[in-house]
Amino acid sequence: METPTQTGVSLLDMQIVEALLIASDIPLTPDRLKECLDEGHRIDLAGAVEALNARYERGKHAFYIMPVGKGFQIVTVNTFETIVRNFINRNVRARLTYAALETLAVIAYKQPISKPEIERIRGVNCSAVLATLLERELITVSGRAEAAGRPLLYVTTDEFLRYFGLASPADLPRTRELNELFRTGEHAPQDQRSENETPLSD
Amino acid sequence: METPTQTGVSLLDMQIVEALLIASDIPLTPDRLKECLDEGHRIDLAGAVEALNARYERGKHAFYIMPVGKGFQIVTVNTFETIVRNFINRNVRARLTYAALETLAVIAYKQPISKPEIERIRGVNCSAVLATLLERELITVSGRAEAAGRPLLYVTTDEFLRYFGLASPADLPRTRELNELFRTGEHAPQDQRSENETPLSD
Amino acid sequence: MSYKIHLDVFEGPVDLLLYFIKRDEINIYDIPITKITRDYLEYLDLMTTLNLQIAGEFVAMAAMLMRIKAQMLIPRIKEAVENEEMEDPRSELVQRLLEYRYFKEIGGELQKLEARHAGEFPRRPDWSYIDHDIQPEDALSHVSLFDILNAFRQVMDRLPADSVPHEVNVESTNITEQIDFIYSHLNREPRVNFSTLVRSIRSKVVLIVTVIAILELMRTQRVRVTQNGIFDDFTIENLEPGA
Repeated sequence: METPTQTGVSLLDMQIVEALLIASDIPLTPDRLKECLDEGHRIDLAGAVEALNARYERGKHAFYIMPVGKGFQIVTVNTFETIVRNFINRNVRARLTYAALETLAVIAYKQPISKPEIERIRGVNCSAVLATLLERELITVSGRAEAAGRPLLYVTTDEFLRYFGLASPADLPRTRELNELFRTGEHAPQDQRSENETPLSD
Repeated sequence: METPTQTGVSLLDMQIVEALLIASDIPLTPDRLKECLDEGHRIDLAGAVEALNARYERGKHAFYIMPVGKGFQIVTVNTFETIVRNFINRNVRARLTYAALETLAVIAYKQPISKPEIERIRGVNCSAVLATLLERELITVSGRAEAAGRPLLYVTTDEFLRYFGLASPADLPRTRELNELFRTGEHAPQDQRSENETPLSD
Repeated sequence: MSYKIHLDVFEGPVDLLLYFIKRDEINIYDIPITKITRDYLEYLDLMTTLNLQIAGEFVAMAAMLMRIKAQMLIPRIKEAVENEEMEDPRSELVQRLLEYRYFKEIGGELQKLEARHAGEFPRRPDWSYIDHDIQPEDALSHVSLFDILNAFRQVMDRLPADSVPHEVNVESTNITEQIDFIYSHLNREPRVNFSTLVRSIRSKVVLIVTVIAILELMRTQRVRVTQNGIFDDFTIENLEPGA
């Protein structure tokens, strides 16, 4: 942004649009932009995007602003698609999903446990999640339940312990510990005073 | 990137680093970078970041690359705090209370540390504060202490480093050497407030 | 009068002592224990006068101050301390004050850093332009022990008060059934811990009915329930073995 803009959009407005595009994972639409601005402040979003893109291109940046539906988002230029894809596969795709975490939590606390039992507790089908956890070696099969149909029983692995930095499954935090921690916290996270006034119980 | 780089990092390498930073929501570390590169291709990550930051600053961009732990992450400049907050609906996220900051200081320097130990130092109950810090992902549970009752141990997170703009735990504000302070049984020096004011590393 | 302003701003007893030390420019390594104890107790009095609740830790500190003061008054100890033959009774307190002050200062530094950086928001990419099936909102970037416990807690909280329809028959129960269930344990051994008893129970309703069943057995004096501490598990003891 070395030179003044030629599209009539001010540098400040361009910066605002750029900051919002950087910090958000949803497309920036004219409506969403308007909601963030002070009363009376208007920004020509399409104009700002055009000016920013001209600069990104001139500066040979590795990203640009792409139109998505009625809005815009920052994406990498496709020259770097392979390396970005590689990065995402290694660092993003490998992440546990919340469903996986929840299943893992149920297994960790109730092990050994069968699939029907996990599904009863979670209330949803867990086949795909169990496959992922098995593949990542966070859980393994320990045997079969005595129950009808003799379903497989799952337990957590050493890899699970390593992943969470535990010496043994007995080191898992107890629900009681969390409840204790949140007994006061839940109601007062925003409150300045109540946060530290609880007397020591011991 | 109008002019050639002066740090000896090629334009291509700068572009690769920039692309990965734009595509990532976790810090880009030398290891994560290396994994994505072709055999034999090496990039001086810190050098590339320095060159990129110089350009962002000169170009008055609304973001810069912040060192976080062993890696780097793109963040927006704080000029646009209010507007970005509005956009990403985090306007309720208040600043930390003094009790929370003090507790974080204790955890940052003594980690891994248990709740009883934190409470011994602060002299007050810390349940609510710990709950807030956990909820904001500034601290996390790392395991259990060997001590009686095997209490949970707390450590600071990467989010802690990012939130305070610290490149590493070693960059924590250091008012004086911990070991010196807590060495017992020796004659302590006269009150040395003036020695405390070692400037922050940034 | 200055007390009133500071009444509710102290983080705890150590913080309060540090306030006196700063206010009176006291050398932290040579604390006039008599004076500081007096100031401290006056402050507690003031809190009481104003009907403010005095937390337990303030009382504990008062006890510590009075103990140190008593020790300092014994001439023999005083002499030994001066001749460096004995540790100063104040040293533990000094250590606590120094340690706390250290972290208080760092807390202040962190506050400055927060002011500088809390307004900087990290890049949040949407990867759908690269790959449609990546849903960033589902993916967890870093998972800690705390997250796993929290996930477990949420699953358990979600456990239906009444189970899903087709399981109602299996799950639903009544007090008589749960009394039988309790006896199925008590017939094997004269005592059973509550935690052991309910280990296999996965439904809130069944749990509640079980507790009611225990109360019923207590009321009719068929069992005795004992507990060691307030938050301890309790033990259910059969008063009619062989019944």
